[in-house]
Amino acid sequence: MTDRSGAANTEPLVQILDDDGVLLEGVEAPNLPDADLVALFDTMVLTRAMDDRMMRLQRQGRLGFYMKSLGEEATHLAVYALREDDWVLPSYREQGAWFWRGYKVSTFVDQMHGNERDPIKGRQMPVHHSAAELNMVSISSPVGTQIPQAVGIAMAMQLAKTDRVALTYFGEGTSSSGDFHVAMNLAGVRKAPVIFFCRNNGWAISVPRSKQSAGASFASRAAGYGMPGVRVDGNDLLAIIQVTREAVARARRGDGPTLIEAVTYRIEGHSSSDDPSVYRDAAEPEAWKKRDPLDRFRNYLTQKGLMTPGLEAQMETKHHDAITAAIAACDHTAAPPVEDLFDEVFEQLPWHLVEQRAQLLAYPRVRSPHKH
Amino acid sequence: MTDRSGAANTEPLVQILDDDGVLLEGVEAPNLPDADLVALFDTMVLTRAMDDRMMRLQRQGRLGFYMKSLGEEATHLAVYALREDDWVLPSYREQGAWFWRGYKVSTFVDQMHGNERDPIKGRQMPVHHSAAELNMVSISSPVGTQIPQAVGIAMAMQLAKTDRVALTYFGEGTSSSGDFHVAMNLAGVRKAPVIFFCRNNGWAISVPRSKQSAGASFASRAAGYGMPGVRVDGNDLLAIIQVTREAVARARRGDGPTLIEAVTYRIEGHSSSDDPSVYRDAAEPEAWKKRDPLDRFRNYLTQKGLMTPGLEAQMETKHHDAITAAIAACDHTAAPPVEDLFDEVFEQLPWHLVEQRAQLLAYPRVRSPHKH
Amino acid sequence: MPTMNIIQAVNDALSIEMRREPKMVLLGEDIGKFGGVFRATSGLFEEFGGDRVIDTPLAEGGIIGAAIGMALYGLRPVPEIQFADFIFPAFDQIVNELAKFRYRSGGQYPCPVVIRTPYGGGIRGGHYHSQSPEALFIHTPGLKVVIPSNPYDAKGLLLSAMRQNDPLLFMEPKRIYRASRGEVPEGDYTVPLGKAKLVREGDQVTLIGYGSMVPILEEAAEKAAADGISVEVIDLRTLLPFDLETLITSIKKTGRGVVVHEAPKTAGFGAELVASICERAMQYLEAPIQRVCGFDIPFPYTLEHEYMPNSDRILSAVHTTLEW
Amino acid sequence: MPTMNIIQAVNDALSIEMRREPKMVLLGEDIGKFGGVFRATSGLFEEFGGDRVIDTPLAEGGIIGAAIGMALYGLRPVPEIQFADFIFPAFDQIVNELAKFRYRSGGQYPCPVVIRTPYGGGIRGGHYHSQSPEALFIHTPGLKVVIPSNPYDAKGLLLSAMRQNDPLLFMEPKRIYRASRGEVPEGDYTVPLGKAKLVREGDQVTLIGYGSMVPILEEAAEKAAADGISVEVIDLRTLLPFDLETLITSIKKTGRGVVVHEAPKTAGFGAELVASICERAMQYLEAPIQRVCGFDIPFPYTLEHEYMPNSDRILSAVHTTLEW
Ligand SMILES: Cc1ncc(C[n+]2csc(CCOP(=O)(O)OP(=O)(O)O)c2C)c(N)n1
Ligand SMILES: Cc1ncc(C[n+]2csc(CCOP(=O)(O)OP(=O)(O)O)c2C)c(N)n1
Ligand SMILES: [Mg+2]
Ligand SMILES: [Mg+2]
Repeated sequence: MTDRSGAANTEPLVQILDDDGVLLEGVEAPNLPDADLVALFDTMVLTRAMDDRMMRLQRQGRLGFYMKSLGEEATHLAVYALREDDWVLPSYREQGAWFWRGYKVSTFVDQMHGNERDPIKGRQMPVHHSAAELNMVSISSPVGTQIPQAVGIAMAMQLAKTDRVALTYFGEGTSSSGDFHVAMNLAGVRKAPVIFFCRNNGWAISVPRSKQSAGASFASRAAGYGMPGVRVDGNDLLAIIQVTREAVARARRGDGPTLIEAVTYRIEGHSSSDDPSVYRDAAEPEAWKKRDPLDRFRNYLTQKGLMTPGLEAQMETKHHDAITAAIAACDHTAAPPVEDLFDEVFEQLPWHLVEQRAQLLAYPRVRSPHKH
Repeated sequence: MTDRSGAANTEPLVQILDDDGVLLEGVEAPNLPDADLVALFDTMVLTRAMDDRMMRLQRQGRLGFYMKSLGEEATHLAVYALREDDWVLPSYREQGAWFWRGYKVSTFVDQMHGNERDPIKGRQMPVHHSAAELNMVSISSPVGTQIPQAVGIAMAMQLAKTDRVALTYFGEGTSSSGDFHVAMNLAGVRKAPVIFFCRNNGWAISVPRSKQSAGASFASRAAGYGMPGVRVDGNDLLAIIQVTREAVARARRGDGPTLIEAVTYRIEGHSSSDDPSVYRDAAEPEAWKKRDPLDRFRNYLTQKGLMTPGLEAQMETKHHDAITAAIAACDHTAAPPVEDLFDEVFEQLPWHLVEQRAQLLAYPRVRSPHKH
Repeated sequence: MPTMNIIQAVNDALSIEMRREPKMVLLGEDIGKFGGVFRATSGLFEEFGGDRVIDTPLAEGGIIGAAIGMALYGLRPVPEIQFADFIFPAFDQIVNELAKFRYRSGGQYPCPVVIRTPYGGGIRGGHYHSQSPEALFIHTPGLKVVIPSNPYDAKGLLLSAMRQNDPLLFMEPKRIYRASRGEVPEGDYTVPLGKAKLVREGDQVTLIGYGSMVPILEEAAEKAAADGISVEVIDLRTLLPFDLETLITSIKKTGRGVVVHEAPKTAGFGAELVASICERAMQYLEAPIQRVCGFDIPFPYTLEHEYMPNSDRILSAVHTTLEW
Repeated sequence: MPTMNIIQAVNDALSIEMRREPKMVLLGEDIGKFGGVFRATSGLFEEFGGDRVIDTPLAEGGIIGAAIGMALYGLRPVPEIQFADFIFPAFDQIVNELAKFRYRSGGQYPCPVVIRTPYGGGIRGGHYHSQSPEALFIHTPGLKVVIPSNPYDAKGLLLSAMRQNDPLLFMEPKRIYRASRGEVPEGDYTVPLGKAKLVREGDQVTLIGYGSMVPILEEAAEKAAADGISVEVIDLRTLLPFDLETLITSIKKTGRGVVVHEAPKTAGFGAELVASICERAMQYLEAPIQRVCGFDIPFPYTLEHEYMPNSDRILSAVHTTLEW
């Protein structure tokens, strides 16, 4: 197939569905229960609904910030190939991975608001989730830092003689960071059970893929680290599940890491602060919309008799209702208590934080505590 | 040929001479004037003499530190492929590159002593040369930092529309650093005229090549950055000159960077502070001594009638005499003046350094100024 | 005279210098067509082209490493780090290389790189879009550090910065990037490095700050005036080398001081200011110099207004020093 | 009681804890068969094997990044950075990740990594084998910083460090790695974090320092005694959180202080000590606290003896404060 990432490329791209969601000739679909197929679709519907609603809230000035993932939803569900006891180190654009692993809609919305119920206590910007109970690691803004951390987690799993694996997500822009390299190299040497999942969505804010690297592909980096590199159609959910399953199996067997490059596209702006019309041709996203991962997967499910417009409408209603309720529930929440501002810098408050806390509490509050 | 670097390797290794210095069948030697062939050999003889003498001085407690390059001398002369107006960013183990480009024996020895004549004014440890007049960039100890700097220099050359190139040396251990990656990637994208010269000498202090990277070779990293990667016999001077010439030509043409991996071996300890018997089998260096770059090149020259034992003995005497003289000339040198200690932190002394300088000068000197 | 905000003033300085100095090169993430995430380089790619306004791959170490190489070769690179919070992947290149190049080469290799980076909180940026790491660079011998607080100074200081020959970190107060507006002369002028600015005269307490804290200091001074307290306000502008003379002169007059910065208190630059002043003017001090700083916690999101020094906290420190 | 030097004491602490705590892992460059370039991990690879004593590729960012991951998963990693000068490629992982993990995750992800690294000058190491970057880490909320000055403390503090649950930087004074010898109990004991040590009692001037400066302070105190001056010497041991109480108690007694460190003066940790003491005890001060520090220049090679604070310089500061 032609490579739509814009780069000259001679490496194969793993695909299972064509752009219309029809099984490609001679290709076998990975083995998934029907219920899972529907549930995966459901998660993509939820992801899209959440993105839509959160961006609207942001536009209304009710959220400080948001990042959509329109067109990249299939990549989130690579985590389908994992077990619950495997670990995920996400970047900031894999909402569906959180939902699939059990992160609640209401928790998501609370985190967006940074309110008193936000699991991270309003300490980071929106989209910086953390869920230790789901083995999902706290997101941070500096890109790439999670990649060597994933290797460390995988090395720990190895040392404990478990067959768990760690999967880490990052963008193709992030693969230019030093952290990417040191992580890949260390994982190769230690044969760490880690899956490096590169979402190549063509853009890093305003920097196109062609200015990000002269390599023919990002997957081609893998060879230099002695691990397999796989390019997969990032808008083809089944292909993603298949290659991730293979990588996971390899890691569990003790054969080490894999680099997966999922070729997809960031249809909208980088974040709520971005305006892509300044730097890219509007025709580019239009072309990619024809390869929409939801459309393709919907068509596939429809062919299999697993999806109908009615069923999808029900899903949408269900999710929108849940989101609406979650948003409404944020109307009267308070900000996290100012008393907790100094907690968890350390396990216990050292004297200087005790003192600073007392100082802060002694000042009159500049805003009412429930405004956030 | 079999790869003696210890790694499984399927990539070709460029060679021109066999282990006995005989032209390999079907291979043509690069075109070099006879005088250059002899001069190159002369530089290797000088390098070995200098290493020997400096390490002895160090052992006598007369130098703080030294780093030998025994067995790696051929790699230094990759710079033969450069013009004077090209730039070199060395690491700490390419003595011959300095000599070839005109660095004086006496200056070398002064730098080792950090005395008043040391061009860098006694500010860094031995082997941290700098020679702006030779377009040789100041060496620093943190490994790898010179690699992105080389890309910046190459980008500047490109911008100025010159056909100059920059060549940077680093060890295979250093190729694990983040700086290596960000530099390679940037150079690829900008098609910068830079040659990345990786001396794979099998060891990074005590860490063997097999624990440094799981990649089949270091040259194999190049593909991921969209540039050619070449493996060359690092003990075969002619092969090194040939591949470097090609890389230089490519860069001058505007076709961008090349990664060269020279497969060689660190016969002795990492530095005067090291004791390799703690961590490696003594048989390993023994095996590599059979592929000594000087021996091979001497045999080649001898076959061509360009070298005789007498000629070589003359070279040795000449160099040893020069080194002896340079060492003797250090006997009565002073340390750099304490008055200059605050110079060149900035172009001009700001008030706080004026003040600190005055304070320091007001203290009684703890040592006589000519002790260093 | 046109009215500008700080971003426009920075943009103006950059384009003046790009026209004047053919050796000048800009590089960074998203600085090209996009004109930078804060639009500080807006229009420069169009005017000067992709060879002199370079969008780099996402790697701060590469940006600074390459900028160093360019400077070694004789260019005048002015790299941008998108947020000061993301300067740390380049930290080694900055503190071990950039800061030491001239010195370690015995003067052979000057390295005049001017790094521009927006810093500071108050924009709902949470942990990683709010930090103020100036103290780390002030503590690194070989670097100059400059922080403007208004458009006029931003342009004049940046022009000075780009024309001197030492590595310099130019930190831009992003909280007031757009909010701070003022008259800025067209064309060329410079504001000297190393000189603080007396923003407001007073004789009871000296308030010392820089960058986005300066408007807050002025606000506090107004409030103090309303309480009948006469407060002097000093904007440092250059943090290294800082203008100790102006501080000492003021402290000798007032006998009382409050130092303010957003960065965490402990081992922040405020400590240096206090120590330096005490060293030379302790006998003039009627009370210990107070520090009003960020707390020693990672910069928070929802409660950032609790974290940030504000005029009430400063006022309360003014009272503390007066009542001591 | 056996006599040990600091390296042996560190080695002893590491092996005790490796035996006691199966979750503990060591990682770093050359720490395996070679036992570390200073031999601090000597014998541990042989005893605990390559799964728990891990020689890593040459990449400090990878070492710390992986250590963080291990800690998130529940291990107790104790990475080594070969020289403090080489910690900067890991700076982002340390200040943006390690220091903030517990806080930013709302307490979900504690990150108890203890980073060991030799620091400081006096070993003819020049620019890059001599630096003392403690202030940078003290200024980073979320990190503890500990520096021992003798074998007994080195072992006891390191054992404490490895048993608490916060990220901690354990900086080892390499200048006295072997020179500092003393009796060290066999087996387990701890020295509490956060408590300074009164090394010598006196009532005229308080000398404050840590690490390799402590023997120099003692030397200066001896010289002062010979001049008839009674000097108190305090070894901070923990730099963050530092034991301000002990300092204040001493300053209240002596009324005079000298703070000493190898790191450059400007914005060094000494400034914080001066500022903190002034904040709480200015009324007890008979003279400004003096700072005797490294100069604000990159650490030199040949003239390092001119750079390093020595007992004469300290003595001269003692006289300055007395004669003020
Ligand atoms: C170290 C660092 N540098 C810069 C940034 C600013 N930044 C945030 S996202 C981004 C682009 C990332 O692109 P990519 O990795 O392709 O991920 P995508 O946004 O496309 O999902 C940049 C430059 C950052 N967060 N961290
Ligand atoms: C950033 C950094 N980390 C660690 C060191 C300590 N160190 C000095 S040389 C070296 C090994 C380098 O090996 P390699 O790159 O293979 O070069 P070689 O010594 O073999 O020539 C190490 C770890 C350093 N100088 N810089
Ligand atoms: Mg992207
Ligand atoms: Mg090597």
